[in-house]
Amino acid sequence: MINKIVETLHDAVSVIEDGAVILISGFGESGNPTELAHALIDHGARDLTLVNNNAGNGHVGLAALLESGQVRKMICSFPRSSHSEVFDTMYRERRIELEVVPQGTLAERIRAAGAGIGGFFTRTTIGTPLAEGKERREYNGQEYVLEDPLHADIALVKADLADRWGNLTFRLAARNFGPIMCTAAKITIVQARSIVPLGDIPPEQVVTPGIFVDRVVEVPNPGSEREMIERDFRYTVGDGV
Amino acid sequence: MINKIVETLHDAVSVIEDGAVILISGFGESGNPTELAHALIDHGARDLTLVNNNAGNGHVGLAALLESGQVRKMICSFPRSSHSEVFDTMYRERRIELEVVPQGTLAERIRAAGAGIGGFFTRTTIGTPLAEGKERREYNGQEYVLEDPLHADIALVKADLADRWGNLTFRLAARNFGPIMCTAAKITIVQARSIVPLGDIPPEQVVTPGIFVDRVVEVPNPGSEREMIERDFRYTVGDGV
Amino acid sequence: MTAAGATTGVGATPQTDKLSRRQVAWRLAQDIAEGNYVNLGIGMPELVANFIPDGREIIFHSENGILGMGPEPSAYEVDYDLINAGKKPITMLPGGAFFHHADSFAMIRGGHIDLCVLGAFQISSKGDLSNWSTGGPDSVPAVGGAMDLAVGARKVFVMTDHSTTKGDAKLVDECAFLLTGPGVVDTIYTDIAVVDVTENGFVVREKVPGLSFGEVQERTGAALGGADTCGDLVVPEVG
Amino acid sequence: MTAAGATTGVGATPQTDKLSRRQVAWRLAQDIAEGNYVNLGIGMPELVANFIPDGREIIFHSENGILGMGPEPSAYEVDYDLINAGKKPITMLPGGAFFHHADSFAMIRGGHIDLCVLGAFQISSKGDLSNWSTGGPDSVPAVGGAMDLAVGARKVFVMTDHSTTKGDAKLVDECAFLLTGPGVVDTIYTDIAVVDVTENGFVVREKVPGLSFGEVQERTGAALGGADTCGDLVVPEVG
Repeated sequence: MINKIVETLHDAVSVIEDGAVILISGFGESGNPTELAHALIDHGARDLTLVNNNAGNGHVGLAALLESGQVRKMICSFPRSSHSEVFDTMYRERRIELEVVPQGTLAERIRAAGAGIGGFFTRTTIGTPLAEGKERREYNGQEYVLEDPLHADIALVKADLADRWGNLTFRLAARNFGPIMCTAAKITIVQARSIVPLGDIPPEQVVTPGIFVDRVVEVPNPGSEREMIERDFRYTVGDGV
Repeated sequence: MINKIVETLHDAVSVIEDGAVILISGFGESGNPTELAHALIDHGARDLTLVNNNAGNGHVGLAALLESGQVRKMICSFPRSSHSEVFDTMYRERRIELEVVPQGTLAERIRAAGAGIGGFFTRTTIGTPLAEGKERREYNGQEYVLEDPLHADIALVKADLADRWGNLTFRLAARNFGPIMCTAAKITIVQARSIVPLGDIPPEQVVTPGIFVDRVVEVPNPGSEREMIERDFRYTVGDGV
Repeated sequence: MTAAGATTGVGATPQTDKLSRRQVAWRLAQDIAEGNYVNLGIGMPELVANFIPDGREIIFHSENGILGMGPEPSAYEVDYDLINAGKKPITMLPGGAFFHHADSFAMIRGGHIDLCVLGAFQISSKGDLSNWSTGGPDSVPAVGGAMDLAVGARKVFVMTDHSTTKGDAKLVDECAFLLTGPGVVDTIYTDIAVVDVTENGFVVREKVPGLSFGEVQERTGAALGGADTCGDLVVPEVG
Repeated sequence: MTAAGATTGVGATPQTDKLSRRQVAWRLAQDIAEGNYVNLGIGMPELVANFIPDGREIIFHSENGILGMGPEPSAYEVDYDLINAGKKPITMLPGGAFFHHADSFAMIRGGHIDLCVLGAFQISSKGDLSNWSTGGPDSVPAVGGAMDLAVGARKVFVMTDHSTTKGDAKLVDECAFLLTGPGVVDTIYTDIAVVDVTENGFVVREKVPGLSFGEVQERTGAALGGADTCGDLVVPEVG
């Protein structure tokens, strides 16, 4: 019997190795796999490259992971926010590398990796410093740059419902990067609010088919990043397990 | 008030001009906008290029459109089928041009057009005659060919539910090419089984957001292609209106 | 071009020589057509949603996978799984839809968004836009979706103060800051003028009645056309 | 390599010198691992779904946007909005999903399909596959999803008669027909043998006991390895 459900957050992240490139779902405070990020702190894998739209908020989840010193490089579109003090400080102190990618190019590079595309041409960044050094080509009188797929070792994704085949749904705008990140990693690890029996998600309403998912762990009451920031949450190693 | 609903099939296809490149949804006998195709016969636009996975079955819909003499060229992945006699005959008599595109490349070229991608690299066709003349590039020791987006003037698509903003759902495997074709045409024309009030389709269950749709016409009881073939259906001009 | 204009411009008739941000938003909103799919940039552009004329149906897009955003939620309705690109809680209108980020930027890059409204550090008379980085040594670069929107949206409106808080012109011949996109801006809505970017450079469509054309030119870092044709930029008090 | 072998091979022990198509399907099905995502090509490969060992859970993919296909429908259940890539009515298992064609081929091209089973006109000892066009002047070229599957699936199994109805070998040194994909085939399941494509060319893993290794070689258009190691291809009677 196919069963992608794992019992604990600790088990879920146990396959992550030092040096891994890790896609982390979420946008702002929605859709972040906070509990998986905390479990990864306990797990302790180092020299990581993280990919997220942002660069973490407060001292929660992704930001806590940065603060733990396990991360070598951040790939994102918008590292600056009202709560991005952890990244800001590390960046200014040159304790972390940064690759800034336009949001749409980031999404498309992830999608291309998942879809087996070798590279694609986009107009985004033409005329800007972010196009420097990139191959160009003209289509219909407009310039495009060539972008590479962004493959990853691991995806950490937060979903709403999941079943034992790994089929997923997402809640409201928490969908954001989740579905494409599931496709682009060698191993996709999902925290779902609720694991439901096979067949409970109607086949026309599956957002991410289980073929893109390897491990699912149930986290029934995921923390609200907003509330955690408000009470100045700090992660203590071992709390996540 | 935004209202993409048009009252008749005749109105729906009235914008189609001679020489148009037209995406037609469907795979085999599922998801074909048969009634829109028939309305296009009445409408009479000529010198058309049609894009579909197949090349029509029996004398129904797409096949009837071919038979009407309005089509100059067919772009498809699999023109041969047990009921493709209309296309077969026209092709052998050199009365129609054919461009054969692998199914996945066809889908991705349509998706690229809708997504504003200038071109993309794929491994599909490497080592085959279909790669001849195409630019190649190596990624990680494997060869890829460059494929162009496939833009269209018109998409004719069959959906299940639709609302006045043009949001769509699709029934079972009749989804196939519909969602991507909606994105890749200047004007997307949809026949839906049922037009529902705005808000009836839950936002998490919308498959094609209305931004990709221009016109919707309700066709409550679309013909079954299978049954029409069995009773040797022939289209008579004027029946579709 | 001098600091004086911007800082001393509030005179006896404050409503006619300088608009509030909300008034700029009101003015811009009048130019959004029925049925348009519109992306409002983070910050000042978000105000535009408040001033769509009654009865005009506009569908708002957010980069994080939303079409059909409605008004701000009541405190009771706030749900942090339902936020916009500015990370603020929103509501959904009937007819809205959620989708993933690749589909969201397919809408943008594929030319399906009719209009986006962006803020700006500078805009050149060729329509070049700088709005993502001042390039300062201590600044954390952050581009977000602005570059995709700048090249992808069918029309780009910029909403900005005409001058910086230091009084420097934001409409210039050449952008000094890093570009977001070249030749992308269609129209600029500022606190003193509506300026179209044309093949011949900036053309003032409307200016506030309290300033002469020369005074508007003085606060602008590039030649302005439209001296003989521009109308009055008159906006009601908006709350 | 001669016609004689294929046409006269049905002798006194028909179960051991030539398998039925259903038996070939049975044999191939034994080699599909639990949990695999599998695409079965149109025609003969579709038979494989009938012979998955009890208790082994396999998820079948169809190019037209389906995961989780179940058994054939009863006459009562037939719905022509629910067909497979071969255009035949199917059913769905609990846990199935529908998606559009670009997502379906993202699964294929992106390496997410563990295995596809394809038919073949010819297979070369380098693993080249020809299965889409004989290149004849009167043939309508039709490729479908075979080229995408050939390069995209992690493993490619071919299911075919060992020889054509005319008795020509289908396993050859060089494909005479147009290629579907170069070097893509992993294993070939025929009515007389299971043949792996290795760096050293064809290696027979199993052959029917009713034929000698030499007889299998005789019906093959390329050198076969495995003479000393190959096992017996024994398959039960399957209905």
